[in-house]
Amino acid sequence: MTALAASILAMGGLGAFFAAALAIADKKLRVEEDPRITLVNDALPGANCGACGYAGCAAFAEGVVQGKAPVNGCPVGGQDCAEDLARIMGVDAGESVRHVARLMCRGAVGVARDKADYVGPSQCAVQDLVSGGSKACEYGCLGGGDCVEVCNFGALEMGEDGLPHVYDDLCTACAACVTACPRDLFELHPVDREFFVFCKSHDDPKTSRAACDAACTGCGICARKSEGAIVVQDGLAVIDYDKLDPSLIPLEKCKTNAIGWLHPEKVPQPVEAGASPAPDGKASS
Amino acid sequence: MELFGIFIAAAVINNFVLIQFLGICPFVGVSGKLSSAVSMGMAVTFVMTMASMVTFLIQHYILIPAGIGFLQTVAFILVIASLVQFVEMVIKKVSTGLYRALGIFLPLITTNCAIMGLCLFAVMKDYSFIQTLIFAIGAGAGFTLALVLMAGIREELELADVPETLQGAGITMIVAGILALGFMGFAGMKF
Amino acid sequence: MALRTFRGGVHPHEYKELSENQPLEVMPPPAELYVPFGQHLGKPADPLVKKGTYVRQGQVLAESSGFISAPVHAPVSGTIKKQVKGPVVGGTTADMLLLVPGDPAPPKEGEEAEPVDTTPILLPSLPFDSLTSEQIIERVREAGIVGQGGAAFPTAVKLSPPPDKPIDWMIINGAECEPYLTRDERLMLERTADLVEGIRIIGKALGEGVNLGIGIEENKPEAIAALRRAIADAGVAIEVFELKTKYPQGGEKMLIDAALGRQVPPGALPMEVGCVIQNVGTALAIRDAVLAGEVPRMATLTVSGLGIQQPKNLQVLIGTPLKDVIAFCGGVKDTARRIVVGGPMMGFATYSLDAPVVKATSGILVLTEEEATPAEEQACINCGKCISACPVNLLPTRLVKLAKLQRWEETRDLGIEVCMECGTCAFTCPAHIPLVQYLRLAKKNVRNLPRKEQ
Amino acid sequence: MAKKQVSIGNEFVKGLWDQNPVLRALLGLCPVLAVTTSAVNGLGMGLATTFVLVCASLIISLARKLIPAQVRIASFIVVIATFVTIVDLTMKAKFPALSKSLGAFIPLIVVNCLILGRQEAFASKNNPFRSLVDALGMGAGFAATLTVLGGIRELLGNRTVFGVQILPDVWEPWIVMILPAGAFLTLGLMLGAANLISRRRERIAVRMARAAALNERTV
Amino acid sequence: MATESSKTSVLGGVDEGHLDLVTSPHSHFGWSTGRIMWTVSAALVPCVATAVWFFGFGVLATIAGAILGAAGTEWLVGRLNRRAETIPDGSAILTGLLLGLVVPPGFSPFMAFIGGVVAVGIGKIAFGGLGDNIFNPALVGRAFLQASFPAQMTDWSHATSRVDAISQATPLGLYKFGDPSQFAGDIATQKLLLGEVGGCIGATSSTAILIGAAILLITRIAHWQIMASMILGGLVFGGIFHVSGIGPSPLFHVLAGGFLFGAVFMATDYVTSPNTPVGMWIYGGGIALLTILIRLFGGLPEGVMYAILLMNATVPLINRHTRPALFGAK
Repeated sequence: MTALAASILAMGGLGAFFAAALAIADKKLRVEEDPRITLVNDALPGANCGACGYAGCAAFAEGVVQGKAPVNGCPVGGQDCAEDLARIMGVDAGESVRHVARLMCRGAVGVARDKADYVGPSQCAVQDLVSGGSKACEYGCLGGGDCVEVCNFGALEMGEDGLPHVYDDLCTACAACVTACPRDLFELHPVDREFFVFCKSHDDPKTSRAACDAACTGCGICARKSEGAIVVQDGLAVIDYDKLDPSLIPLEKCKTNAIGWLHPEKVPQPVEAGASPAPDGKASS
Repeated sequence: MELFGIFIAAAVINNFVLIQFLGICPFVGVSGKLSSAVSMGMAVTFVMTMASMVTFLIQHYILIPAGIGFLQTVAFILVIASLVQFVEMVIKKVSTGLYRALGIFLPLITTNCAIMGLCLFAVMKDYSFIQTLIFAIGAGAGFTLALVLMAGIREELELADVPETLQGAGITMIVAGILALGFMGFAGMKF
Repeated sequence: MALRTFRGGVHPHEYKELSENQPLEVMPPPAELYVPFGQHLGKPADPLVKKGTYVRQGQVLAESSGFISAPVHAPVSGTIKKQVKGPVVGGTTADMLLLVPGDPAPPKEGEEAEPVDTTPILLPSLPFDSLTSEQIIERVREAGIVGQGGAAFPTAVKLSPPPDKPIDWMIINGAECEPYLTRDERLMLERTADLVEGIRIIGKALGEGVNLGIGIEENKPEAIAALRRAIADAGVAIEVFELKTKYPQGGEKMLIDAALGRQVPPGALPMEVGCVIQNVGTALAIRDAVLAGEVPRMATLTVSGLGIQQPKNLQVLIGTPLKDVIAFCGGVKDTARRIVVGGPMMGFATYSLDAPVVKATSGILVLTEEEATPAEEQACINCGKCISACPVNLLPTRLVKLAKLQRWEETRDLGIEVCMECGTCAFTCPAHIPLVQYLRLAKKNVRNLPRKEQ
Repeated sequence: MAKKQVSIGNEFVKGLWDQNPVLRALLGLCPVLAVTTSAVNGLGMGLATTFVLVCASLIISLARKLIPAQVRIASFIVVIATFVTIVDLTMKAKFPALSKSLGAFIPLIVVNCLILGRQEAFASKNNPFRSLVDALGMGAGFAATLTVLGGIRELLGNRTVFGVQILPDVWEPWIVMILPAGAFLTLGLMLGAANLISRRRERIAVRMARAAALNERTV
Repeated sequence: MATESSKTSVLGGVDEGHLDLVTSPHSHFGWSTGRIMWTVSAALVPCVATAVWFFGFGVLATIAGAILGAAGTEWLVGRLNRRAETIPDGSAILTGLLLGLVVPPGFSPFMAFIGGVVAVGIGKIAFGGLGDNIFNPALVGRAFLQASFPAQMTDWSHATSRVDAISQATPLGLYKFGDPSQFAGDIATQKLLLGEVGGCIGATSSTAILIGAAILLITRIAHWQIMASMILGGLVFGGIFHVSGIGPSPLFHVLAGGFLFGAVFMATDYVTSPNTPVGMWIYGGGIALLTILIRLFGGLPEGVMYAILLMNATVPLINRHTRPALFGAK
């Protein structure tokens, strides 16, 4: 019985002492901080294991709020925790139209010509430093795969044609590829947008034609009938999507196929069938 | 000389991390950056010293006289947890710089078995107060040494082409294994 | 006495014997000249002439567009056919004028034949004895003289140090440390007296009390002897520094270190330690502009390499396409595989032979497999050869590893900005890592980084 | 948190692989390394930890609405420490040999971040039944990993598994396997292997998603 | 067209549009990784030769086992990962050779094979392959063997020896556990120089090692600072203890056991040593100090391997703190 009494006394005493000390300390020593840190911290497992690479959960929470740590950085909390944090941080707050990355170049192997035999590391950013690499066109895709390398979602794959291909379903529009491309060939577009100018070349017609079969030569045929939706700026056709009616564009006149449909095989039939036959016929006559 | 022996034994020969497997979680977690490793090492050493003293007092002046040795685990962990939290609050209030350098590592220390292990070992080995103190400092130094070595190596390995599957904890374990092989050279060292 | 030199560096195979004994030769004008607007470091010059204009030799084609810029003159009389975008060395393409040498086009029928002056334009020559500093600097600016060392920095800027940076030494860079190149050596041998005059003019431009010197590597004993003689003949005080043959001895900072034992701090210009460095070719161009009133219209260059039929030292009109120069030297051998403009250590491989010779072109090298085999990149074994060779004490291997991971801030913290891309590191690398390429990538990205918060 | 109700079965299974406390979450590594010199030790430690985890989870999920947020960590620790003491005393009495070979690592269960982590992340937010299943799953994953690790080390280092000789006498035991270095190296390689498997799964998932995307395009 | 014809004549057989586009420099020193590795292997030939002379052809089986384990692992992993062939660069074979030379004569070839597998598998490939490893792979392999098979790794009795004395314990072992007086004076030094002593396969003859050292220094492969600092460190630290009455003469420290072999072939490994001049001195001195501390105060007679492994671990820190100042920086 004495042991029991002693235990109760000792533990109770210790507990009471520390509880009191901490309660007082909490009152006296409180420091204000970003409320989101507390929110994030509460959403974390609190194991303080350090597996995230931060010094415990509070430090990780601070990292998340400051944008230094990824929301899915807690291996203990797993997916649920990551989603909670994302909600707190409002990372995926926007409920807008889904965007995906699109490559604005069709200069595949055999379509675009080479100007020299480049020898060296294949990454685009590195290749670009040596007189622009092997490709004759100084605007086109170098095919080194920097974009594929930076894509964390497996949404990009280097095709056999030497151009990266986008898997729409896997693309999260994180824009990593947009930043990675030394030639700014990636653009983010709504996933259902199908009509693009697949070229960024500002070269004069002779130069661009010599460099690539799929170059926009800036001839302006597409622009003439488009009622202002397409304008040629500095030797390159540019689309104003607000005014665009693809049915007006005489695509068959584009000799290089630089402008056109992303998926020619599944061009929205109703549009062509319903709206275009008559004007199209007139335009081409 | 005896105290020096305790220090060397705790720091190197029976290194807490590499030989005794104490404090592995922070060892894996915080060894990614050298700057964090140094701070963490210092924080652990500091808390170890504090905790060893407090638990020594509790063991010898409360638990043993009261004949309730079986409450050791509960009492120690309670003391350590409260102590750490208290120290954290104090540091946070006193100096932001110090808190940045040390304080943020403190929550991680509560569940660091190196602290708890140290207190238990000190009791098991029946060290005197001074011996306990030296033991704690030595263990802290050993922990810091292992952590700093590992952090240096891991920062270097960031530049290396470590196989994807071994990145992070995997290669950390392997490095620790090789370090443990190296520390075996100190086995049986006597001065 | 031990020869003067700097720490680090390498000694590549020289190959100077290929062209060393070929006297300078003037190449006749080609059928077409392509004159770029940007032949210097800084903003390209602004074009002044239109398509179809007849221009006289020495006429300004494009005017200087700012403080760090230089005008471009017509290297020869002829007609401007058009402005084109054409290949250039070391980049992709640039704007340039297509100039067809020859007499003006005959007037169209019914038009009155206007008398056209076809004589070359010369600036008034300035008498040596009454030269003032301002006069010289103005003339150098007007003539569009740029440094011949490779970077093509406008010389007038270099001759106008801010008043708070007193200059006490002007050293001519006659090291010519790049393998193959022998044009400076030929210039020193063939125009020795002119060079001494040029040095004295630069001295005048920099004002009283400036010590004059010239640094030459020991592998050019004839040039050293000739200069010593010419200096004695002229009776002026010009010190000849004999330097150890080592690359990159001709780097400005290395030269100052070797000759004077002064080290230019990272990120600073030579004027920080009271020095100005000028190239041999630049000194001669200054002399010609001041005393003869001629603007630079020729580039002096070495055509060499095991892949060229006849190695030569040439004076070539600026704007001459590379292919005409190569044709003048008998064309290339079948073993040729790489054509480099500049020296082998810092020169650029060109992808097109239509690219023109510009003011600062120092050489055209036709290399064979034997001289420049592209080897496959292997893993870095941390041998440290790049570190001990780096003349500016960088850690190239570490910088490249960081660059591959795009950790630009760290490359900046390790001092990447002082890298001068001399190529010493890649030359010594047993793993054949294209270090320079990655260092360039890092430098480019570091420049784009936001300024460090202080 | 309650938006997605995971099935009870998954709540158990996740601890075995997807959220395996050792291989995926890297929790509680100290005992994992320290006591796995044999399969028996691994199993013993695993079971002891599971016991504490299960009991603590049950108590805490029952009391989760009573514990004020500020003192929750301290309360968790006290609850855990109580069960650890029970285990410690029980093992000392019933399995003295095992208890001796596990040494200080039995009382050190109290600072195993796996246990505290589950209380914070799960038991304090879920009902007792769910918490119980979760704890059982996590405990089972922990115990299984320890047993496998112990088994490997025992096999190579001592030719035996659970004390039964497997490898022939010709096999020179690798003493390093039962030394600290062997523990680190084996765990390192095990982590690598676990990563390899999950990477492969991820890669297959990406490949399947790509194939699906292609199909959709051609349809 | 005129330009067309001029092009063909100018370029001869070379195709415009297919010139090499490559970054500067367009000149190279000519050495390759493979050449370095094979030269180091060649520098080990005297050691192998003296080993065969003293211990018989049996040592070749042990060495072959180690090489097979090391190179086999390298080959197999490269194959599984579909990586480029790395055997020709000679590094894996060199690792195997080094490992084979630092086990006792008569050591089981199968165990040497295991050591080779561990050396390359855990010591090198786990870190990312050549150039990325933190620890000297051969020593990782040896440390693994030492910890796994302590009895066999300290069993010096298997050598079918030409000279009786050397099939006994090593000089260091004798010094620590046997009769220290046996190794005093000039005769001992002479024996150590020639290699008439017990010890690891490749480490008995100091002369053979010094020939290898000369090769490495003449070809400028090894950093002389590391060799110099380690040997100098051995003499200085050994001397300090010797003068204060602890341990044998400093010359004995340097010549006995694996000290020289470690200094010449193990510590100078590019990958695992510092690459700044100051760092090299710290590194070599550190190895010497740790070796002597372990020899004098530790439970083992020899400590070179542990010392090098431990100093390997400090290399990242050493490199970081001994970075040379930039040109012109104060």
